[in-house]
Amino acid sequence: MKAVKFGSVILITFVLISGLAIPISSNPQGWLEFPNIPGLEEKARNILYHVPIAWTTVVAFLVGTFYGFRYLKTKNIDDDIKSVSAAGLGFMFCLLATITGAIWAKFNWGSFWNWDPRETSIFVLLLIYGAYFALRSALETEEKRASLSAVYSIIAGITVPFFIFVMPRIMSGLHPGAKGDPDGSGPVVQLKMSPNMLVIFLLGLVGFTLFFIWLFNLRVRLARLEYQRSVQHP
Amino acid sequence: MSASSTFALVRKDVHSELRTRYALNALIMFVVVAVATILFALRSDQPTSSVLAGLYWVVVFFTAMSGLSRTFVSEEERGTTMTLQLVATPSTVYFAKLIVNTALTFSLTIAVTVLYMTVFSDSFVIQTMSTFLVTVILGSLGFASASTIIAAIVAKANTRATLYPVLSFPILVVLLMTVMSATTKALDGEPFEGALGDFQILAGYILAMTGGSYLLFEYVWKE
Amino acid sequence: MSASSTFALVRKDVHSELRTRYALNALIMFVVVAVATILFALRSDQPTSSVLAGLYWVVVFFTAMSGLSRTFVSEEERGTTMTLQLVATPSTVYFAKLIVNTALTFSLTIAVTVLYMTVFSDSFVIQTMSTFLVTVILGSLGFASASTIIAAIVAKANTRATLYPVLSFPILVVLLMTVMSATTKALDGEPFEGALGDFQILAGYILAMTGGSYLLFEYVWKE
Amino acid sequence: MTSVSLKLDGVSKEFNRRLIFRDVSISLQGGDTLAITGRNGSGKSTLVKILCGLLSPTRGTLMYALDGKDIEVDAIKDHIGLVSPYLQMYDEFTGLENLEVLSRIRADRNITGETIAEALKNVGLWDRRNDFVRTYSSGMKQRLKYAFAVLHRPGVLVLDEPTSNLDADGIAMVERCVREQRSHGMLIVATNDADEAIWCSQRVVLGDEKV
Amino acid sequence: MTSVSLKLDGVSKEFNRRLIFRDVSISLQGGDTLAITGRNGSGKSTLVKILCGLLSPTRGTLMYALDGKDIEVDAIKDHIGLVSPYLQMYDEFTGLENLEVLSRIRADRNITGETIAEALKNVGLWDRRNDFVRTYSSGMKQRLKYAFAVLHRPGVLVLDEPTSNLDADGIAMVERCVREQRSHGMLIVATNDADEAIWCSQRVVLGDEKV
Ligand code: HEM
Ligand SMILES: Nc1ncnc2c1ncn2[C@@H]1O[C@H](COP(=O)(O)OP(=O)(O)OP(=O)(O)O)[C@@H](O)[C@H]1O
Ligand SMILES: Nc1ncnc2c1ncn2[C@@H]1O[C@H](COP(=O)(O)OP(=O)(O)OP(=O)(O)O)[C@@H](O)[C@H]1O
Ligand SMILES: [Mg+2]
Ligand SMILES: [Mg+2]
Repeated sequence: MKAVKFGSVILITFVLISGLAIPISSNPQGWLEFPNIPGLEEKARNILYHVPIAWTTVVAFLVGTFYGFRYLKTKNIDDDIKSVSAAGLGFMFCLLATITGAIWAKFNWGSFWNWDPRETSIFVLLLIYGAYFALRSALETEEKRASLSAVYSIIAGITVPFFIFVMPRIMSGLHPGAKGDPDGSGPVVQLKMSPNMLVIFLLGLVGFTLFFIWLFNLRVRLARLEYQRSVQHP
Repeated sequence: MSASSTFALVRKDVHSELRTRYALNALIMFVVVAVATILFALRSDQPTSSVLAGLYWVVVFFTAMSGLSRTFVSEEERGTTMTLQLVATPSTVYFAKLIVNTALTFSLTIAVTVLYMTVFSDSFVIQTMSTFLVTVILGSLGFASASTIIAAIVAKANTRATLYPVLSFPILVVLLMTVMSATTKALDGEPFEGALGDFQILAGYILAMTGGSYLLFEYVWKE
Repeated sequence: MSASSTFALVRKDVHSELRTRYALNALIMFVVVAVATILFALRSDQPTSSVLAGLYWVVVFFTAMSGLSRTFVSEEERGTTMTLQLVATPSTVYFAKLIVNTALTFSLTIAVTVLYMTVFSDSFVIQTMSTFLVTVILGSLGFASASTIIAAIVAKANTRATLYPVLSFPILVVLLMTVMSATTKALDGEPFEGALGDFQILAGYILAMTGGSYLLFEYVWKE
Repeated sequence: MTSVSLKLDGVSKEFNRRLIFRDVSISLQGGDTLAITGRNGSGKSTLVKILCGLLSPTRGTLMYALDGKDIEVDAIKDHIGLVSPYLQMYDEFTGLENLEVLSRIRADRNITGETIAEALKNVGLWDRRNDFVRTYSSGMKQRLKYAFAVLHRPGVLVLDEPTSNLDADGIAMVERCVREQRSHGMLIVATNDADEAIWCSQRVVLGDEKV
Repeated sequence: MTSVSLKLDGVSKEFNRRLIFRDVSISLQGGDTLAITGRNGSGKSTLVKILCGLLSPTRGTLMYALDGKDIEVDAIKDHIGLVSPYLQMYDEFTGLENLEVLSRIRADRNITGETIAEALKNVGLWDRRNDFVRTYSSGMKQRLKYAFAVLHRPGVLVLDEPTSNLDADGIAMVERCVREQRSHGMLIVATNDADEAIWCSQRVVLGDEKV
């Protein structure tokens, strides 16, 4: 876990600094310059933060659902602790992705919010998390709370593929890859980034994922301690 | 699950509803008030077909939210859940409630449609009837498939009335967008083929939801 | 009726709602969901002020109805009606529930207003603040006064079931139309005087409703 | 301490034109004790509700007097303690909170934290005072109803099916409550059980009509 | 007629980590009778729910066998008759309709109009069969639960607080049911009342843990 902790800190710091420091030029030379992506220009730097965070949100959601599923099989309360810890982190990353995305959108597309399919889906993901926690607080018995919220997260999970694969195809949107996009797909999807940018981007993905793993581990340990304390002093 | 006991349970629910009119009354009131309000709000405007289609499903959504959860909540409140657990298997209960909810939603859409056609007689004109019919049928099924299991969850929680739409909405967004898009096409007179994509999504959604709920229902239903 | 016991009953209801903050969670989520649904419906359009005003009150209406009716239904369902009858006079109960419902509706309108102002930042601009404020206050009172008695009747729905939608529809529609018209005026920047007529209707409505309910409440409340 | 007296005069009750009982007349003073007995469905609970002013009789009158002065039925409620299967506590509050909240609504200033604590200890729920009533067992709920009923030392204690759901220890507690009540006020018990009817000196038997 | 046997092995139950009972093991055959006793809140009703497959134990296993073959807990439900305060009939149906509807849902083909009529007569509700359960008195509701519980001549009859709300005549009816059940199947009674525990030859006492 130490390796994860330091790895994530180092990677994220590196991505933060290099993402901001490396100049963008229309004619990139060597490793220390980014290419100019038409339509994004300086704003392209956000790809390095926004996208890894959005990615981590999805990872957290999947991890939470996975442990929810495990809880239903094992009825082991520890799985519920893991599930709710992942959901809490997912909610946090989801907020971050929304904020970074919304700021980006303001400068790129002119307004904070446009109901682009991906914006819609992240909004729905926020709602799912909100509903998940509202449900948990409305259930008193521990076992019921664990199993019903697990069921809810799985049912919600069933809709996720629809958002990822289906929605962008039926709605017109602003994200690259949406219906009606002339290019078909954008810089990340087609890996049009220059190699140096790609490396930093991938490092960002790894960094944020490790960051999630570290936080997840911390929260689970904390939640276990709290659980044990409440067993001793109910 | 046996067909005859599922059917007996459906009959019981229908019979009980006709007696108490609990859900039915709430539905009628909500539909009428909602349509009247929307009519009043749009009074001076000539709404576009996509706005009309949107509002059509908004009315269906909120009305359904006030009625569909009764199926489980009323069992729970009156303490008959245990009685039912004793005489029926979980899958019997699930399918019976699914059928009841589908029927309820379907009659709801019919009521809303009739109201809309009389009230917005110039702007709510269904040009491609086949598209509209399929949309309404698949839409009712989709609504019911997602909200039946949510109703079962909500019945065990404390703040049922408000929690129900909160839990259902995020799950129903995909469905809502799809039926809205298909309804717009029906109003705009696009040919039936134009909505095939939407129907595929709806069919996939219904299958995934019903299958998932069927598998998970036991965990919700049993203590 | 004594002020201190009315107040104690209000506190009990508020406490019961807030204690675990689950009701609040659910209510907030509900408002968000309602606004989001409407946003979806209107996604592509630039709604006029009367549409916005209408939808504003539709959201308040649906949220209020799903929350307010609980006040009595939940007492009835859990069999605590008799307990309450034993410790409080009918008028104490009526005024306590009226206060709770007014407070709930009022906070609801605030929440919806804030959401609307952020979400429809270009089209939902309140130009005559005084009109808007008075509308929201009178509207909350009106909603609460109508829904308190309706809720009391609904709670006994077993016997009066069929009357319910018939009763509530005219009662609520008059109110909705009036607040919508006043809200439209506030959005359009009409001077305060322009809405005086609406306010008179609202005030009369509230007085008639509260007075009538107060007199009728005993019959509804006692067996 | 106030002394309550009660007069029921020619009371009949019908539900949907089905006669439940006819022409019941009762007159009770301060320390009187009354048992209401009769078969299942003979109208014991119905009569109890009428006596507490929770249901109006179809015919006949009910009058209460407080220290000799006639008072409204609504006003007598503050002097009644009732235990009945039809009376429920609030599920979403704890046992302690239920007692606090209900006395506050009753606006009874004599009730302090100590009175409540004592009542909870008497019925054996002190250890569980902070648990939600939702999680109580059937006997624990019945005990809580006793704590609530005697909290304000009512002039009239009305018990409908007094020992249902209770264990031996709980029945002993009920007997304590009954003794205590007889020492300072009126007691009315509606029961199927002859063992409980002997707590009372007077008796009304319902149910000459068919079930 | 089928013979049911039951094995409960080291069963414990916790609610929110509060231990209710620990390590209960029971083994019953065809004609066995078992009384579950214990103080209020000791877990009798909880154990009853577990035995009927309505609640899962926190630890331990429950196994049923039918004529020697192990079967799923879900499948045993058709062979169980239960009377419990936690089991309610449908308020908005009449007594007769309740029995009809519930047997139809259970898809039990052996139950005819006559079986139902006989059950209603046995519990003394035949005259009131067409009244809504909503208007039944507490004892009448309890009687209806008996009619439902023994309707299908279950292999296992489980009674939680068997005589609550019943008058002398009702108790005689319960004793008839108990005798009848002992003659052909298993009987489990959860009660606070020593008079009822003597119906059974075996006994489980709960409640060494604190209330
Ligand atoms: C809050 C909602 C979001 C906003 C406002 C937002 C905004 C943006 C913007 C402005 C871009 C640059 C697009 C361009 O290249 O022209 C972008 C790119 C991207 N966003 Fe988002 N985004 C949001 C949510 C998400 C989510 C939830 C995901 C994925 C799960 C995501 C994944 C991406 C990806 C992969 C790109 C790079 C696309 C490309 O250029 O190939 N975004 N986003
Ligand atoms: N859903 C629940 N959540 C938490 N605790 C519960 C729940 N249900 C029951 N309990 C607790 O479990 C214990 C046993 O309850 P149970 O109803 O089984 O008791 P019992 O022996 O039947 O008592 P009684 O004689 O009063 O009916 C009680 O302490 C009760 O508070
Ligand atoms: N709301 C009602 N509508 C119609 N009939 C009713 C209603 N409430 C009670 N009854 C009828 O009145 C009669 C008396 O009921 P009540 O509950 O008073 O009986 P009880 O003597 O308390 O019986 P038990 O011993 O079973 O509790 C019963 O026949 C019952 O069916
Ligand atoms: Mg009674
Ligand atoms: Mg019990």
